[in-house]
Amino acid sequence: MDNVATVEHARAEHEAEHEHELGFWQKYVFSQDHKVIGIWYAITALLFLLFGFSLMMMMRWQIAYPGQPIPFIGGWLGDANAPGGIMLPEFYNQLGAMHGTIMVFLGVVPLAVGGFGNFVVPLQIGAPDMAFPRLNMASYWAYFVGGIIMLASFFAPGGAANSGWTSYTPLSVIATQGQTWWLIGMTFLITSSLLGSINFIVTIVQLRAPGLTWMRLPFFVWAQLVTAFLLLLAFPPLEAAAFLQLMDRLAGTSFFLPSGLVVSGQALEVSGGGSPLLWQHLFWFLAHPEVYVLILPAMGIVAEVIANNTRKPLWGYRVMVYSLVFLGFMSFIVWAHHMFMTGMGTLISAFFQTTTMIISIPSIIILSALFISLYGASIRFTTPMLFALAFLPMFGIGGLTGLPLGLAVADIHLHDTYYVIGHFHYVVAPGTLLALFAGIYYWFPKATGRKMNDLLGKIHFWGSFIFINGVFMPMFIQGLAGMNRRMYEGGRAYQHVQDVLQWNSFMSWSAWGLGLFQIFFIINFFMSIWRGEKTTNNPWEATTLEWETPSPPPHGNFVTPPEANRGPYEYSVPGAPSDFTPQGQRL
Amino acid sequence: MEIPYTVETRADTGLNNVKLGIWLFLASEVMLFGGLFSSYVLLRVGAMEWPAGSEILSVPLATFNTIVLIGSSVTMVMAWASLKLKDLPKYKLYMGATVVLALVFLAVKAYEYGDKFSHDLYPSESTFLGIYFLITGLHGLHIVGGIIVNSFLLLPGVKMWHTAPERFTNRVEAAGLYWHFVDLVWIFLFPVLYLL
Amino acid sequence: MSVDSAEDIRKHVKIYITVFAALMVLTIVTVGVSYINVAVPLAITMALIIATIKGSLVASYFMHLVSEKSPIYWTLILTAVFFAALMFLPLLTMLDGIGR
Amino acid sequence: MWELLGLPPQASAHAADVDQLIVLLHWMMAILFVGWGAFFLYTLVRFRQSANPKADYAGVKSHNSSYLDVVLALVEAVLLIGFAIPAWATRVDALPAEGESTVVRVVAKQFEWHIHYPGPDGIFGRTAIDLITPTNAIGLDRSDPAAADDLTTINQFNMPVDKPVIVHLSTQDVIHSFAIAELRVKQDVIPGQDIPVWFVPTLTGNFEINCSQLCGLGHYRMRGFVSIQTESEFQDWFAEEMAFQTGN
Ligand code: HEA
Ligand code: HEA
Ligand code: CUA
Ligand SMILES: [Cu+2]
Repeated sequence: MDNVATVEHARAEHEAEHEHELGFWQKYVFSQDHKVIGIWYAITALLFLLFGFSLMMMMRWQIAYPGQPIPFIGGWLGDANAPGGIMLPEFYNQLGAMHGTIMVFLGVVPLAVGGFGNFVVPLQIGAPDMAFPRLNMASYWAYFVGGIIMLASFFAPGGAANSGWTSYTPLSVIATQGQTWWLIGMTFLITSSLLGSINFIVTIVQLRAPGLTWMRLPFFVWAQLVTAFLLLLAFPPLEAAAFLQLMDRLAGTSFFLPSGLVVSGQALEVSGGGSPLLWQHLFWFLAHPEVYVLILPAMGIVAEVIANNTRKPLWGYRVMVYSLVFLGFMSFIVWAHHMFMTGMGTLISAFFQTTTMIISIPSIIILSALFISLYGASIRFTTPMLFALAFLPMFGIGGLTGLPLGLAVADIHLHDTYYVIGHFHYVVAPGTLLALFAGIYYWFPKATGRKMNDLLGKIHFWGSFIFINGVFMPMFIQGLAGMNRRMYEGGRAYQHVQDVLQWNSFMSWSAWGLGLFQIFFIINFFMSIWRGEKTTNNPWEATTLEWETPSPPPHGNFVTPPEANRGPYEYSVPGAPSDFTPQGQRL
Repeated sequence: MEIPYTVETRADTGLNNVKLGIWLFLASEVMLFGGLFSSYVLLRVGAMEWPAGSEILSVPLATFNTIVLIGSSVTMVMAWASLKLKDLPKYKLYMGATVVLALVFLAVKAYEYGDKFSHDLYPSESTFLGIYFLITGLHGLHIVGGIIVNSFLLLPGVKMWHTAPERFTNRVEAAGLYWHFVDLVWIFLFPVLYLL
Repeated sequence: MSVDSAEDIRKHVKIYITVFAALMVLTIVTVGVSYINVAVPLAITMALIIATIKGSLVASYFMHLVSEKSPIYWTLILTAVFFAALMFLPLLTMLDGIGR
Repeated sequence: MWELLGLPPQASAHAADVDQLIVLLHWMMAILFVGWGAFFLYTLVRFRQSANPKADYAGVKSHNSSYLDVVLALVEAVLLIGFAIPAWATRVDALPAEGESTVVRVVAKQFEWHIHYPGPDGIFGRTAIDLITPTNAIGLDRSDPAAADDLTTINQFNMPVDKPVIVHLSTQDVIHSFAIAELRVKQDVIPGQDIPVWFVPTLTGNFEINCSQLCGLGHYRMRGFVSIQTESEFQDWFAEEMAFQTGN
């Protein structure tokens, strides 16, 4: 397979042949090739991440300097949102809800699953494509339409949804029209994820190359498989909930409205008899598994990068896989730990506290295994490795701070404070986001045939790492002091948080600093697509199957039919000629 | 490279892609209707009062519809069996019957809806009617989807029989699985909404 | 399923007809039972039991679950477990609420 | 240690229990973080490529980490069974007798807290939706004899110290959350439900109710004032407020 000349030749031939078959539209826009779709997913998702971050940078201004006009862009926001550049509470709530929605459903999941999953999984399992290419295209376009609807909702009367990403009823039922758009947008996003997850499961179960048995699958593929099951089985109840809420908003039903509501001194004209908590159950039935959807692919990426850059197999691969599967299973029965404060009795809260403690164990095992994998390694501090290494303590902090939230009594003080915000950002931002960056730097050469610039990458890493901690670490301090989340004035009015208010501006400046350092990434990303240093098929000297095909891989992926003859991470095998033994290398 | 196992089965899993795909889809459908059934139970247990379905809805019509839908399930499975026996005319007959029965079901449903509306019984009337309209409406949409798929397999899609008979049979089988599922949902909907 | 011989299929067809008859009978029974006035919990139990039998018949024979492959069984078992969680945990939470 | 974490003052009898659990958990977290952190940094330095050019295929051979995981699971189990579950049970089940407690209703609406005292008779007057007016926001039926000695206030919640308080929470519109940080009290207020919370205030002073659940554009300013007073101060305040409201 090192016979570069023939490979190049075959590739050129292959491409020429496809140039004839497929016109521009089919090749790039309505492509059914998993690699093109994956790249589309990734770029769309990155743009949404940037957009969601921009919303947050505006909010952070309001939190740090309430009542002062937003500099530079304040004037563009319109009088309905920010008269004189000063943000209104209505607008703050829209931004908050849409930041959460966009980051989770339009940013991280499409990047981690739609982007990386699509691009990498078929390559890693030695498949020519996803099992259902046309379905794959449909799920991208459903995602795209869902995203457009979400964006358009900012222009609806009353603006975008403003009841939090959680859309708790009854607030969301009586909210402005943007909420309807949100629900419709979510329906598209759910459809997209469902189609995608079916595709992933079938692909992984059916299209594994000969010899690629379950225990030879790269950890990333396992992570995607479990993730796909979470999406497949947890999303439909939210879809049901979205239909119920749409009925409440449009057809005048009262599934979520109990009798006797009075809004602004006026009795609400509905039949009543509904249950506000029903929404929370259906929402969290999805949203808890969803948070593992945010983390598992990230863990998968980190495992790949760590194995590659430690030059040794993952420690405890088998146990990691079992933990992963167990984690996925348990994630369906912990959801009500988000609802401890809604009035839960002893018995049922004991159940959910217990399951929550149980679910922390597999995470601990996986993280420990990754730490132990470093022992005895020969660590190369490449850019992807820096991001992957940073993931470990960052996820650790996020995960550990989940424990106090998981015990109802401790949650009394911490629920809906910045402690929660700190907890989950540590897992999703310094955790997942850094892991996703690791993935981008790691697989970029495979996707483009060029490497990203290392210096810019390292600057990006250190800037991001420092500033992202600057944003989120103080959240724990504020949260322990009891500062509430979703505070338009950053909590200014409350006497018990006066001592921790000064952190607000520190955090905001950190957020803008974080934004600044992303410029290095954006420049690096686009520059490297065209100007980056050309690489070989296997620049990282990695073992998994995706590195046995040309970079970028041709349509159909593999020039010679791939097969797997050993486990995924056979690095530094004693007696082997080089420090990596590719999975496909003949025995 | 072609995508493998689109038609033939993979030895270690014993499945082809379509078969696994459709079952996964049905699993998600179970959770979708599960969410709605769960809502129904929660709302009903939490409600002060809950009307008897049979006093508002028409049990005879629904019984008729149940029979129609079960009948269409049988014709569907017979259509598949006919393909297995390489009997295309019979396939067309049975598939045609399936589509016709589905249309009958929809017509009856439309009549029921119209009847409710003409008595000013809208979803906003009560939680019971709300959930009735939502679940049966969603189920109705599934019927419409089934009609579209089955009509396709009956008319333009049937061409594939002559080029790739096995693939075509698999498709019919998948459509059948979906159709039986829609039937199965109705089997639960009927007593839950109409009889209890 | 390509291994099924024509003979097998004919046997299947007989089963389908039998199942059809059983489903018809059970439908009549459910409706019939609903006309006798029994206590509500009993009525619910009976109706659900009959519906479950009917559902199993459809799933087992029309959908060929009696002779399916293990990946599909696993998927469905998983789904059934989560379905049960979805059905009962919210209900139990509501019944164990402190604000009634 | 709870001061170290920056938790607010403990102004109720159970605050120390809540804080104890938080503190214990943070000890566990700190130990884990420091332990693994040290291991992590050690490996990064010791096993960098220049220091260890050839990786060891097998790596760590012992299974001590499994013992660690088991220990962790045990610690979690102890915290759960020994602290968290019993403490929660007292929170939600062990309501004190109404006769020995200050019992009030708190009605939330966008974006105010309405406090309803039953008065000396201990019985809340009837309330009804159709009686709601801008001046009678909770719809108290003044013609009901039980309502004669009832007192209602807006955003001002006074209570006597060292005597259990039972708050019956309800809301007129959306979900709010009744939280008083110093009392370690937080309870979502769910439409259609009447949820009791109880606590024993132990410090006199002025604190705040902060609404902890997003409830609309005024969520951030849905603040109430809490005054914990001595019994006699409270009685004086009550009489004065009563006179003020009925005298008008
Ligand atoms: C990727 C996302 C993600 C992940 C992985 C987790 C993981 C966990 N979460 Fe989190 N959570 C969220 C995202 C996530 N969460 C979000 C988004 C919310 C808020 C939603 C909202 O309200 O808007 C939330 C809220 C939330 C709550 C509700 C809080 C409240 O509203 O009051 C609870 C309560 O139990 C909780 C618990 C947990 C637990 C126990 C874990 C466990 O799985 C964690 C297990 C991990 C560990 C225990 C780490 C192990 C550490 C080591 C082994 C040592 C580390 C060493 C070093 C660091 C050197 N989370
Ligand atoms: C995956 C989820 C996710 C992610 C990644 C983030 C990322 C960030 N979040 Fe967010 N956040 C949420 C999910 C997420 N958040 C949710 C669910 C809520 C609750 C909402 C609610 O209340 O309902 C919330 C709420 C929330 C709040 C609380 C608001 C409030 O309560 O009022 C704050 C406050 O600081 C905040 C800040 C940030 C910051 C500074 C980041 C930063 O880490 C962002 C960093 C982003 C980047 C670094 C962008 C990277 C992308 C690029 C560089 C693009 C490159 C493009 C190309 C190459 C094409 N978030
Ligand atoms: Cu009331 Cu927030
Ligand atoms: Cu959770």
